[in-house]
Amino acid sequence: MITYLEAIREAQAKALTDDPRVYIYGQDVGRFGGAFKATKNLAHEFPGRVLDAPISEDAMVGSAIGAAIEGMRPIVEIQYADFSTPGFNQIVNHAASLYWRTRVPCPITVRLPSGGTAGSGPFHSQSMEGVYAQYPGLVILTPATVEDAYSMLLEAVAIDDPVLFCEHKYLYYHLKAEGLPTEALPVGKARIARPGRDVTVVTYSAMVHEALAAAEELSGEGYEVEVVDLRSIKPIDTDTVLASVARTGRLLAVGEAWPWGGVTAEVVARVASEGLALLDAPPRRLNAKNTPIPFHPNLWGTHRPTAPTVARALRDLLRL
Amino acid sequence: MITYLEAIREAQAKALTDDPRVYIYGQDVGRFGGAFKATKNLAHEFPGRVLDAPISEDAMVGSAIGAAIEGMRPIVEIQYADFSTPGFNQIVNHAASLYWRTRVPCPITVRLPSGGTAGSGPFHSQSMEGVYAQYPGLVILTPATVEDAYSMLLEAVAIDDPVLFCEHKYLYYHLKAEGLPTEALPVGKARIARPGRDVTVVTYSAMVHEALAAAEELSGEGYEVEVVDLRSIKPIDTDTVLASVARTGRLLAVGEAWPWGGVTAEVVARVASEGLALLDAPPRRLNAKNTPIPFHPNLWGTHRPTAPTVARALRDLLRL
Amino acid sequence: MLLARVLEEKLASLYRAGKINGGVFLGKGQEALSASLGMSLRKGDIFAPLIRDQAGRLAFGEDILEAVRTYMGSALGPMRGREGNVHRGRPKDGYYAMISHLGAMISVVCGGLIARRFKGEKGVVGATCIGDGGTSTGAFHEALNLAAVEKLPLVLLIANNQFAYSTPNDREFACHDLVDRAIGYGVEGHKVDATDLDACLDVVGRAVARAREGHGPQMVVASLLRLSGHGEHDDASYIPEALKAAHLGQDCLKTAECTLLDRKWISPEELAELTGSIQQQVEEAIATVQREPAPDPATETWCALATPGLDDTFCA
Amino acid sequence: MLLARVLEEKLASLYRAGKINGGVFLGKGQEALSASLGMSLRKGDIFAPLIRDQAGRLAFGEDILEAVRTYMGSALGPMRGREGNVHRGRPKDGYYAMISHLGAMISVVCGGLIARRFKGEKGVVGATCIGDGGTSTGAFHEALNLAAVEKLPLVLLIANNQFAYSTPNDREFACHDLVDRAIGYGVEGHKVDATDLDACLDVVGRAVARAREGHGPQMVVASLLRLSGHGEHDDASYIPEALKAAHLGQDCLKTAECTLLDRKWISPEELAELTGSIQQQVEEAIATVQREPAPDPATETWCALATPGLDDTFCA
Ligand SMILES: Cc1ncc(C[n+]2csc(CCOP(=O)(O)OP(=O)(O)O)c2C)c(N)n1
Ligand SMILES: Cc1ncc(C[n+]2csc(CCOP(=O)(O)OP(=O)(O)O)c2C)c(N)n1
Ligand SMILES: [Mg+2]
Ligand SMILES: [Mg+2]
Repeated sequence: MITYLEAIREAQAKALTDDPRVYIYGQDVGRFGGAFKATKNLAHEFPGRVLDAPISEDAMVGSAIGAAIEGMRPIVEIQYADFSTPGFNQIVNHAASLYWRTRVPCPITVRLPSGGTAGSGPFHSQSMEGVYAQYPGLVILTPATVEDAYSMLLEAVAIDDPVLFCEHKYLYYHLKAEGLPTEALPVGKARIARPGRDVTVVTYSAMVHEALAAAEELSGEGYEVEVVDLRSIKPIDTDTVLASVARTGRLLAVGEAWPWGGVTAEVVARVASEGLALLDAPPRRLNAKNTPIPFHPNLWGTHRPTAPTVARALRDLLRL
Repeated sequence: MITYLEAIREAQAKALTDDPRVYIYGQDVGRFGGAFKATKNLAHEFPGRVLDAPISEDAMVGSAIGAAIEGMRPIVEIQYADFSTPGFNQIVNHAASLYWRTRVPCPITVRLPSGGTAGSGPFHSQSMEGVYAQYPGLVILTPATVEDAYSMLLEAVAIDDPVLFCEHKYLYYHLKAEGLPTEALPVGKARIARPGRDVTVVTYSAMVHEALAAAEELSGEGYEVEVVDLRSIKPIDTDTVLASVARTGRLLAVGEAWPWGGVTAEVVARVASEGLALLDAPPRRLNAKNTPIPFHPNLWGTHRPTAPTVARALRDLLRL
Repeated sequence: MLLARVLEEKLASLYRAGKINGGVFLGKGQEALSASLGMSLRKGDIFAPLIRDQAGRLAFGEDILEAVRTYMGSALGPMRGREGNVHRGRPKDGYYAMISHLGAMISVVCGGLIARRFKGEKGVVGATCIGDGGTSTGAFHEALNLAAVEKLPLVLLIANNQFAYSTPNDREFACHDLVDRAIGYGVEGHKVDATDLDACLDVVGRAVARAREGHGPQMVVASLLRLSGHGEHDDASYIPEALKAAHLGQDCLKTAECTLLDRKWISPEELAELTGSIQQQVEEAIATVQREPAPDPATETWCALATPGLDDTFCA
Repeated sequence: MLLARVLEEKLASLYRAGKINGGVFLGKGQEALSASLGMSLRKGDIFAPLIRDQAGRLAFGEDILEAVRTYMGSALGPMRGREGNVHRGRPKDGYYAMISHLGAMISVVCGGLIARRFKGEKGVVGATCIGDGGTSTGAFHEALNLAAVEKLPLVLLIANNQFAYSTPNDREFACHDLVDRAIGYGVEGHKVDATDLDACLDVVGRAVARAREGHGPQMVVASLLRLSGHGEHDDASYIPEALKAAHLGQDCLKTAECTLLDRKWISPEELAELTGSIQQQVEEAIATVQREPAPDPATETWCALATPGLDDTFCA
């Protein structure tokens, strides 16, 4: 059995083995193996290629850009996605624009441990993928499975563009698989995580599992819920989403991020504008609440969507 | 005649006059009067209350938060919205969360000279309102008229929450009014900038004027286009948008920002989910292209929506 | 500082018993320094403590109930279960509540001091703390520079505990001594051996006094060692034994107790009694908080704005 | 540097004639410093020039056509009309293209040097420039600190032209001299009077040599005055006349010319001839570029990714 977190470690080990241009840079990633142990033993196995960074997110990302210009393929670990804000400028203004401005690709991978866990509070729980997705020039991956955590991280390193790899902290230990995958869907393709014919849930990352649990619950009530795992939120595989809505006629977009804008708005807007005729009922969204992410598990459990609230939203939608 | 830029200066002068808690902080805002002269003479008229800041956006915003905690009402001028990225963390994580965390309000106004002008290039042209709008705890104003530039800036200073005041650089000199307004719609209310019955354009800031020009063009072709000026993009006045779509049955959302997410996605998603039955045709969006903002006027003029491209999108939509 | 130690050890044991949500971060070994700052400040000053400042918080006037309530997520705590552990304060009382992003509080304290200056208040000091690791943030630099330009009465205490999480000083900065940074900002710099309470009281007290008297920002660089993990989940095995055994590894609390006993300012019996009564105080606080209600999602406002009328109702 | 001056004066006059889109930013008065850096670097080094480095760019090997094409937005220029004025470079040749955000290039050069180290390249230097104002950015601090920790062969040239746009030094920092910051980073610091070409060649050359020889990051703080507005839209009326008249207000180019003439290394006739031929070269470049095509929106790819297959087609 291998966890989502171990898959991330294994992908990095493989990238370091296969490609001498890869190195890892981040706070405590070296001998310590990272705050979450995503780089455990890598400094030892790959001497000189896994470097501890000072608490300088701007310079960490900036230096990765420079190294990429010179042909390297850095992986930057940000300790929590929330702490990418001091590095925001280098990501959105520099990495994202480099190729377009200069014709020199910027193959950096920025790993963003994302999403909430109980008791983590407002600054160790954020899902920033939708914020970054507004910027042109970035590829944004949001793996929901152990297999995708592995294969998409390898792809991220291989892609010639800056990739934000939004790995979900809640899945780190909760999610296990039999082993590492030998093949995978390519980045840019969504996955039907569960087929169904009555309603489509479009979601990604940890929320895929809440949606699957809700689907299971509703199957007991006679409804077949189709769950689409976007896998990457930039690009979004709009075709797969539309094809699913064509089958079911109903859409619920679910995201763990805040309700204004973001993935659920983009998905609903695309379906409304490209697939209005497919809809038998108004498309719906379910997001986190519009406040910072609360510390106490009671509040946190209400703040983000969960299987029961997804199920409730689905029942409402099926009744329409 | 008073320009949009002068209205911003006058609003600041009035805020400084009326409220001793107001001060202005920003690069070159003092004796020099600001890069765009939005604070012209204010340092002289209000000695000690208009302070030049070092090139330290993080500390500029951070210090405003501290002053707000102590009861002041700072106005921070960021030289260009694009340069708010180094201050991003203090805005989205600190100012936006302060009241929710501590019950102490954070009445700061951050002025963001936004949007493109010919020849300004990728880093002096950005429209970041949609990025900030994803965060809970912020109020985001996007005035499209001289009157709103004045009245909404005064309101911004009076609001007990952090306000991002996205003033459009293209409108600074282009837009003129007879005088300063004596009354105004409150923040949170959208405005019907032009009534019509065939199709609704929902937009804000500089794009209101492109939409109005397109509406004028289409009126020559027999179509009555209704233009809704959102005025604030957080909150969005969804009721006014829905009421307009109820009248026209058709929706085009237009924004100058990038196409993924942002205001147009949010508007379309809201109308699709709350007003699906009102729609006689698929809702459409028109945004800037999905690349950094180009320097050359030829490219820039194609990158952003303009009256002709708005008109074209409207014709397509009216034909459906 | 004894209270802080006892309180934190109790929190750590609650953590081990699985009774705390989220992490527990101790200031063990840093109490002399932190308490000296808290004690040097006055009511009316501004204080933005950081992770390892339990002692300073108490010395500045925090009720231990506030600490326990925040750690345990009581709805009656100052953060109402919205925030946890070290992310607490009462800004209206000059006691600011940190956000997690290192370096962010320094400019906020600067702004507080600018406000006080606007209001004509004299003799106010604003103090905040940062670790060796936090000095690498851009926020640290921008804020300290701003303080220097504005000649603010800021006291910035840098607790160099040799590690930022697992990262040793030599991966964090390359200057000989962090106090060498003072000259580059044009602020006064001080050094102190923070295993020694007397030294801390003296140096920190002097820095606070200098700031209060109008000599501008004061940077105090303290040498010490964290006598715990980064958080209680961390066994700190990366800290070399030799370092723990060396001068820096001394426990400031033990040293202070010995001094008191040596100087006969306190008798062993009195010390034992004091410790006992403090322990009881902490036990009582925890017992109280354990009976308090958790926050109730149903009665939460779920509104981030001070102006509810401006909340985007569609997002509700 | 003469070429840079002539070129920039021509660009300024084109700007005044309304023939340039966007702003024009001159390095007038900063040529001696900038050229010294460009001349001290070698092919294979990394150079990330900033706003006022026309002289350094040329000395590092930039063809004046590249400059003119970028300013005039020619489709044939290195930035293809996508970027303008000073935002140009050819990163593949070690000549990095700045983004506008001040301070951002320093860490990028650090990363370039880290890459060179990974590849085992020896004797490479990476250089970049910043103004007095740019030193207040968090990016400056984080990057210089990173360079010091990694002991990178970075040369950071700080052109203290006394103003950041209109903001004088005393609103930008409070240290006595910016070179006092070197010790706080653990890097070597140098000072130079940048009105004097000889001094610049000497000090900058020495700093580059020290970096190349493995002595780690070098910070050079140059004193000078900008002899133009911030951009050509700005009359710089905030610069006091007294300052312009003082030593710092000297024109490094005039001083250098006088020195050459004094030392009889060049005759007045030769200088006039040189100036004439340079003027002609610039005129020709401008005439060439004026005949070149503007970028065509219809043939633009409108794709920001190096992997077009990953572009979000819905956004196209
Ligand atoms: C900007 C930012 N990046 C990363 C972190 C994650 N983080 C929390 S504490 C810590 C180490 C802090 O070290 P130091 O400043 O020396 O303080 P100490 O823990 O030693 O007291 C890190 C990296 C953070 N809080 N903020
Ligand atoms: C982060 C950031 N904030 C603001 C600006 C706007 N800006 C451009 S140049 C400039 C002044 C720069 O002064 P200095 O660094 O001294 O360089 P100089 O112009 O004197 O050469 C400012 C504020 C910017 N480019 N980047
Ligand atoms: Mg430390
Ligand atoms: Mg300058």
